[in-house]
Amino acid sequence: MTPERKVYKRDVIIEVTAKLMSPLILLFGLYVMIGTGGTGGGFQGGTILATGFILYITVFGSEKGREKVPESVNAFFKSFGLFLYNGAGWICILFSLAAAQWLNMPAFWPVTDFVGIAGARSFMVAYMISVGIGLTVMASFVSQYFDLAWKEDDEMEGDEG
Amino acid sequence: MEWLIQHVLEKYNFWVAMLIIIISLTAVIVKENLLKKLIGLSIFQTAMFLWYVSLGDVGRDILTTWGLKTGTPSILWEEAAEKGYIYANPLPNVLMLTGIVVSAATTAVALAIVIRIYQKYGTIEEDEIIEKEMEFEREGGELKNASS
Amino acid sequence: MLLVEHFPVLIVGLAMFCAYTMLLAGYLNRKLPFFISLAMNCVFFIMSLFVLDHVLNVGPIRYWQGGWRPPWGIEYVIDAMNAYLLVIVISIVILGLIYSRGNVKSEIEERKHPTFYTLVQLMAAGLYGITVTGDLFNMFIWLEIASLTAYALIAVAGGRALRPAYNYVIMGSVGAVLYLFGVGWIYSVTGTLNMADMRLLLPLVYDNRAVQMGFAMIVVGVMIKAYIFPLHLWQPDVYTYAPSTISSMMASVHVKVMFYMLMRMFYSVFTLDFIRHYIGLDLLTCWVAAIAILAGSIWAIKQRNLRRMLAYSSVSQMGYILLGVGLSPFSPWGLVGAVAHILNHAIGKGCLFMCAGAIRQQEGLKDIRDFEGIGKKMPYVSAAFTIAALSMIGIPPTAGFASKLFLILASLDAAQYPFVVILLLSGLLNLVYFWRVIDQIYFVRHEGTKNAGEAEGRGKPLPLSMVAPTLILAALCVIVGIIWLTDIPLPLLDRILSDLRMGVTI
Amino acid sequence: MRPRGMKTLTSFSITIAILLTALSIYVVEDLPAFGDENSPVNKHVKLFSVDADGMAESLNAGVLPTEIKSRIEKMGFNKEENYPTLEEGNYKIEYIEKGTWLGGRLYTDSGWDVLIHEGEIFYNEPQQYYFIKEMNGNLTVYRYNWPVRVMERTEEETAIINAVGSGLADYRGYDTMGEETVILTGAIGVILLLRRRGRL
Repeated sequence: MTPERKVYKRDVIIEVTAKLMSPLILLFGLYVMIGTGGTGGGFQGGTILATGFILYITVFGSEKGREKVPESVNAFFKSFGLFLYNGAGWICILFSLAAAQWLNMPAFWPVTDFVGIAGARSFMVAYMISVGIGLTVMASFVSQYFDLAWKEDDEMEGDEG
Repeated sequence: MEWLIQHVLEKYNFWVAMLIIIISLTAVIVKENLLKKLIGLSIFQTAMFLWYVSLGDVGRDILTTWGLKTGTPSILWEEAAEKGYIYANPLPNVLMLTGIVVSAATTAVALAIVIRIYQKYGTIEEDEIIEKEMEFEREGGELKNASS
Repeated sequence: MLLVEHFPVLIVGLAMFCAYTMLLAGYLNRKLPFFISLAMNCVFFIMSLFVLDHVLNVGPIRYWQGGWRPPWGIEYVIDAMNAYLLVIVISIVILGLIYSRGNVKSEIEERKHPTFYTLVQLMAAGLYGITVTGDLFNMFIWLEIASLTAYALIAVAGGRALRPAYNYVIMGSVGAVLYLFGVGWIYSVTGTLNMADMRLLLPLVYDNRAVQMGFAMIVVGVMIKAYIFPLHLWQPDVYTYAPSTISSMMASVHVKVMFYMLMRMFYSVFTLDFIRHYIGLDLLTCWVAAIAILAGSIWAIKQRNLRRMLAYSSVSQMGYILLGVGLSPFSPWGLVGAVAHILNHAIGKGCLFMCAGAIRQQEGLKDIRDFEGIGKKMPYVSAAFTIAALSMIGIPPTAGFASKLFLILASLDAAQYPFVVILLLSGLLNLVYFWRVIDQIYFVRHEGTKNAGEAEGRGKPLPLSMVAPTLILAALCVIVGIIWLTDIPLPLLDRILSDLRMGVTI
Repeated sequence: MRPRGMKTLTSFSITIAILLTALSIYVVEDLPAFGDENSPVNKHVKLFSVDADGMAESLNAGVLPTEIKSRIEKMGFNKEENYPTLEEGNYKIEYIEKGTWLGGRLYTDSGWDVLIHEGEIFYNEPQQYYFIKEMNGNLTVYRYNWPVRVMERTEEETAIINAVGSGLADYRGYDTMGEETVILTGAIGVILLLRRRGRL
């Protein structure tokens, strides 16, 4: 499975189907991730998003894959997901002036005024926490895929510890 | 005989989990190949998740005076009361979602280490690695390692 | 809610916040993550002092995560034991970070520094999480974070460190799963995951077999993590080949937090009378500890590599703490000894591993036999090494003496005289293997011309950022040793004894 | 370290296998049966039982008899341990018929539910806490566990129908944050060990 640079064969059928399929997989992953009513939650959505990217990277090789998923964007999504989740807890303390606990979501009073206590909780879970989990899981699994599955080419020259 | 029914047939989830644990522990101990040891370890973790989730399952299919009493996943739906279903306990499922993630991350890091070992020693058989280490030791001094 | 009650959750949450920012800052420039981590940990140190002060004066902090009452949500319980350990953990992490400034440059390539510091910060966050939490499953998750980062940080040294890291992954994961299995047993019988709630519900089912097996699984799982004698096989290789900052941080802090989990299980979940009446474990733990003390010291004498010797001496020092815990059902001095030795060993062993790393970096020497003339070449580091070694042996003014004194008092109070003999004997064994190194550093002079110091300053001199932590820790050894003998820590020890439900005061 | 021969390894693992089977035979008696919905995990845990000479009337009148109250306090569920208190105004008693459905639970026997104000910041209406059942002359007191409150209140408190999702993200949301950090450490650990090109 490790593609030497020279003998990399390209197959039109696989590439066209991959070009067609991965956006659809990403769309389905978004549906699963956002919102609490439907199937699955943040984690399952994030894994489906990751498979969308992994399909693209497997077919087009790690260089083209790196163009699509550059390293800095990948690391940004890893941290941004957890900023969202941690931030959700942090906001509850800030907005309630240290009256509510870490993840006590109704304390986020702008949302609670509109949709009430239970609505505030489901809003925060649906949009801040699920999305946060999904982004982190997507970015982490894609970056692990790059490192574990793709042997980097320059590694051929010297055996570096 | 009565002990057998009461403690083995009614609690077969525990026996299945225990069997898998014994098999996977022997794999972890006996197998010389590092990857096979790792596979044994992840089976060991999966057996743990199996036992936990089976704790939360409810509703054996016994015919009670209110109709068949069966368990249903813990997603609230209206007709559950009329049809006589009981919701399963969500807590073990929640805990094991986290446990699965933990075992996935541990396997990822362990695989990274196995790849590094393969790059370094050229093999992932435990005894060949030990021989290579002893060779380097006889050559004198620290294993020549580019980075340190 | 007082602001202080939010501090424990802020310490853990912000430690993770800081880890994510360090991951991103690594892209801006390579130096930034270290400074972010150092600054945030100093802030946490001040926060933890406030928490300790609040706990001692007002009372334990009970913090409901997400606003849910304990049996339904996760609860943070900070009593005197937590706050005391939190202060130690944060201060040693800060000193470890300062030490790592110079040490990591020589051991790990430049490109890996940002991720290295991010993982060190995540390990610190995991350790803070374990000390602070009051929920059994939450403790498992923080345990996994702390050990997952430890696996990766050990393997980063490459070369000889890869196979020990792999062994540690296997043993550590088996230990964590055994802990989870034990928690599953007691959960299946009581139905709650909250420690305080569990303590109230367990007495109803003390003679239940699932509870006994759950206790056994938890203790074995945590003993693997805290490398107590029979289950310590992964530890010596790991500490010898890991990067020296990681081995010093793990030896002084990582293992103390794992041992704190064992103490929390002994005192706060399965209270002492479960251990006394239903399992009769108290004498058994004492004898396991005694064997650990002796075996660790004897193995340490055999070693030639300095860090492997320190690793085996850590195994025997963990035996001291277990002996303190084992003696606590008989006399309160046992727990006092265990609590004191957690601090003393953290300081002493951290300093010793840092000196070993410094010697290896400047002189490139690992074998004890060729340590001649180091006293002249590296005066400060060898001075710190000697003070810390004296503290480990237990010479009066230093910290080690205080904890040995408490342990001997405990075994006398509990009329267990064999342990007094073992403690004194192990003091002698410590003397043997530490003095061998000190003697080699200062006094051994070969007759040949070699002692003209021709290898003067072979390596480049150490940066101050590496020597300062060793000196601070060595000074701390002496200061803390003196403080233990006065009655300054008495209110803290009384609170710890009452919070862990010993029911007795000194 | 000489590699141990295959024989010692297999014998070591066989001893562990025998030890584990013996241990599981010893333990299996006290385990809850598979799928039993009244086990401590799924519904309530039994606290104590007391002989009911005249308590049924006072329970129907909605007053907790002092003997049960003092017994609960003595067990530890009192103010110092940060539990909801059983003073006069703080609790309510409801009688539940046999066979009613409450929170996805079928009540196979009738009894009294003691509902207590939990004292949480945003939810202060009473919560099912204790369950008192009359069985052939004596009253047994149970304490409700996790699923009862979550199945009954998840719709009302968190507006999330999927109780696993609400348990994951809301009731035990802090666990999931730890879980995401575990994923992040896994990814960074792999980067640290394997990555050679790229900036990080």
